[in-house]
Amino acid sequence: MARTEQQSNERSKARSNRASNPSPSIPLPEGEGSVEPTFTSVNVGNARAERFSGRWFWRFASPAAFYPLAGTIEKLCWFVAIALTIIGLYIGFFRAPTDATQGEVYRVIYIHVPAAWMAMVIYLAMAFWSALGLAFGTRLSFMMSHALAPTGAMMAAISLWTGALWGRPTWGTYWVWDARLTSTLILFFLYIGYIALAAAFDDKKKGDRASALIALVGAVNVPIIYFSVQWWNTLHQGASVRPGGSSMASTMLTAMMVMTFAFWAYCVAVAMHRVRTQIIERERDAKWLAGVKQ
Amino acid sequence: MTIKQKRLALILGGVLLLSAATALVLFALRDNLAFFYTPSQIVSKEAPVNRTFRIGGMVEAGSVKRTGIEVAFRVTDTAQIVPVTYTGILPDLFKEGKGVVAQGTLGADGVFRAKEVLAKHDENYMPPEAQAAVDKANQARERTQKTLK
Amino acid sequence: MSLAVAMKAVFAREITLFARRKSDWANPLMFFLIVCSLFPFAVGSESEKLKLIGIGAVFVGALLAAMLALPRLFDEDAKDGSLEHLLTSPEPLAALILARVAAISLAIALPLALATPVFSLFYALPTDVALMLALSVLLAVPTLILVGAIASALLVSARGGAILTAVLVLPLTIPTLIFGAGAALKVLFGESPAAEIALQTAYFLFALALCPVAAAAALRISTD
Amino acid sequence: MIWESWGAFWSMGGRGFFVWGSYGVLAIAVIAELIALRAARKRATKTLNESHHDH
Repeated sequence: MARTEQQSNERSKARSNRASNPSPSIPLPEGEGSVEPTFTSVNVGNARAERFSGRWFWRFASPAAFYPLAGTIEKLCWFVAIALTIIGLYIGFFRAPTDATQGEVYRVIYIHVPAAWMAMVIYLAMAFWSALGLAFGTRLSFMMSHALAPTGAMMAAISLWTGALWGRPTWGTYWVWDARLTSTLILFFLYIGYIALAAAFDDKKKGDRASALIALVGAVNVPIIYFSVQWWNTLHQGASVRPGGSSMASTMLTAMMVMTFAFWAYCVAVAMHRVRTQIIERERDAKWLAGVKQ
Repeated sequence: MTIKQKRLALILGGVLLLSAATALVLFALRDNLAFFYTPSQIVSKEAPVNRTFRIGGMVEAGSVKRTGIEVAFRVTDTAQIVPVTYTGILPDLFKEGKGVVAQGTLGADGVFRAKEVLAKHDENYMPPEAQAAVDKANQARERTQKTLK
Repeated sequence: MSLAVAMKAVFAREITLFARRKSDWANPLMFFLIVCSLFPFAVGSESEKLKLIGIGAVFVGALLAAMLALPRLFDEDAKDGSLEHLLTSPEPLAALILARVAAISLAIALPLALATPVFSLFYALPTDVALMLALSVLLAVPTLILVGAIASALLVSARGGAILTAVLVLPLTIPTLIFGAGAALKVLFGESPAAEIALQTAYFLFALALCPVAAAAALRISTD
Repeated sequence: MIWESWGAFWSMGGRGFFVWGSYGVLAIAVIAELIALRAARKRATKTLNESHHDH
């Protein structure tokens, strides 16, 4: 924790940046991070967004302002993730009883279900940030979207893998072409497409908007794909957790929910770390970054 | 035509296409699009003959008979019963009184020959004691129903 | 009605190009033929087995063949500079893209659909199944080209466009694949394919409504 | 403690392979992601420092 001093340093720097630039509205030139005039704490990239620039939520649309905030969130989330993982695994393995029909194998759900949920939630979040980025041209929205994608892909892969290992002893097969499995697999493909597309452009800004568009196209298609494969094939059980009640014993449910929050915290922490790395990469010519890390 | 009118025409066209698509989906959903056939459907000859399909239902209690790796059991949807034969290893969750989905063909003798048997797992997770309590309650209810009849 | 005139002009230009350069539609057809003939080598020549995989093999072969036509959408125009005409036109870009997609669909989907019943003979498929499969291909290929318009518009100026297009497009064509092959299977088993045809048509109409707009946005992004 | 012994814990009622195979792969994936994060940050700060030297 030797970074705290540095952190407050960053924060005050960012603040002074904002103060010295009361109407920061210089649009970025084409091409990645090339010749930015002075240090631009460009709050928002286009004129439409500029109108809102006085509102509180645009304050953190600026990478310079968001950088220290992201650092704080990251640290907090690491702490929460580690603590909740320990608590969740303890309850899951040492407090929760054996399941009546599945025996001990059911303990895989403490990671399988959160991973499957995160895979879906992260895609939605990605689509949300992409839409925001396309609508207002905020660079930070695109960065958030990029930062989420690899973790989302990993969560989809983990839920497929753990599902296979759980399915073998319980259903009797590693893989069935079942609706949920298949649509998770397709979700994984969509993540891969997004990541590959974002990487295919030399021009970062173009890559931002192109991948944002494909994230939205995918988001429109996800429900259609889900229903088409549902109709095609289904074996997966109904949802165990529904609004208004759940069909799980309470200790098992507690463990699973604790693990879910741990996964949330982990994903947020990783995304914040990635956003900070991207800010360093993309804003490397901005002066405020000079004092950040040496 | 001004630009505005053109745009309006395009949007109208799009909305028209989308509503046509919705109508088609609604039409399709009236059809029976099930993953498996129930014993009632099979008994009333709605299930396809001479081709592989899936049968779904509950394994009737007390119906499982094993001879070596050959297994015979009956699948029920509480209204009708279809006998099933299967050769191979059954999944862990395969139990009497639990859900099952079997893939195979229906013979002329009315016996379903399964090539694959998958346990259809329900969404209930509970410890053995709780399960025992639920079973007990069910049995008690059945008994009262029988005496009331 | 300058919009209709412009759309007609775009459509006519594409059709003239296809008439002049026959390889543009003949090559996918050749590819389709070769893919269809490969499966029996891998599976064996028993007609019962072939019948079961035939529908899937022919259908996937047609979709892969149609993938070959996607560079035809914007890539070549970007190279010779004629993409500028499309972009600078006062007419709505989405409508012009729709006209172009229509021309390419006609030139690609129609030959593939006509060849489908013929290639179905490899797999000993009954005539009614083969005809159903042809109808499915006729619906599925334009759907793929509509979805492909978004991807290839995005990738006009990107590295490794061809493979990336496949990665982006193919997962999104899964619904049409499920419904199209499902319809042919239903016919094979003597059941009514109405529901599957309805759903496949619905997905096509859905793509028809949304893809041109998305492709227009994509083209503006990548040529910006 | 609901387990009779550590052996019982590791065998998971004979399903240890499936349970620990799941948790193990998750652990590997998380560690791999953390290493990747670290490497990316290092690369970014390195180019940052270089670019600031240039100016």
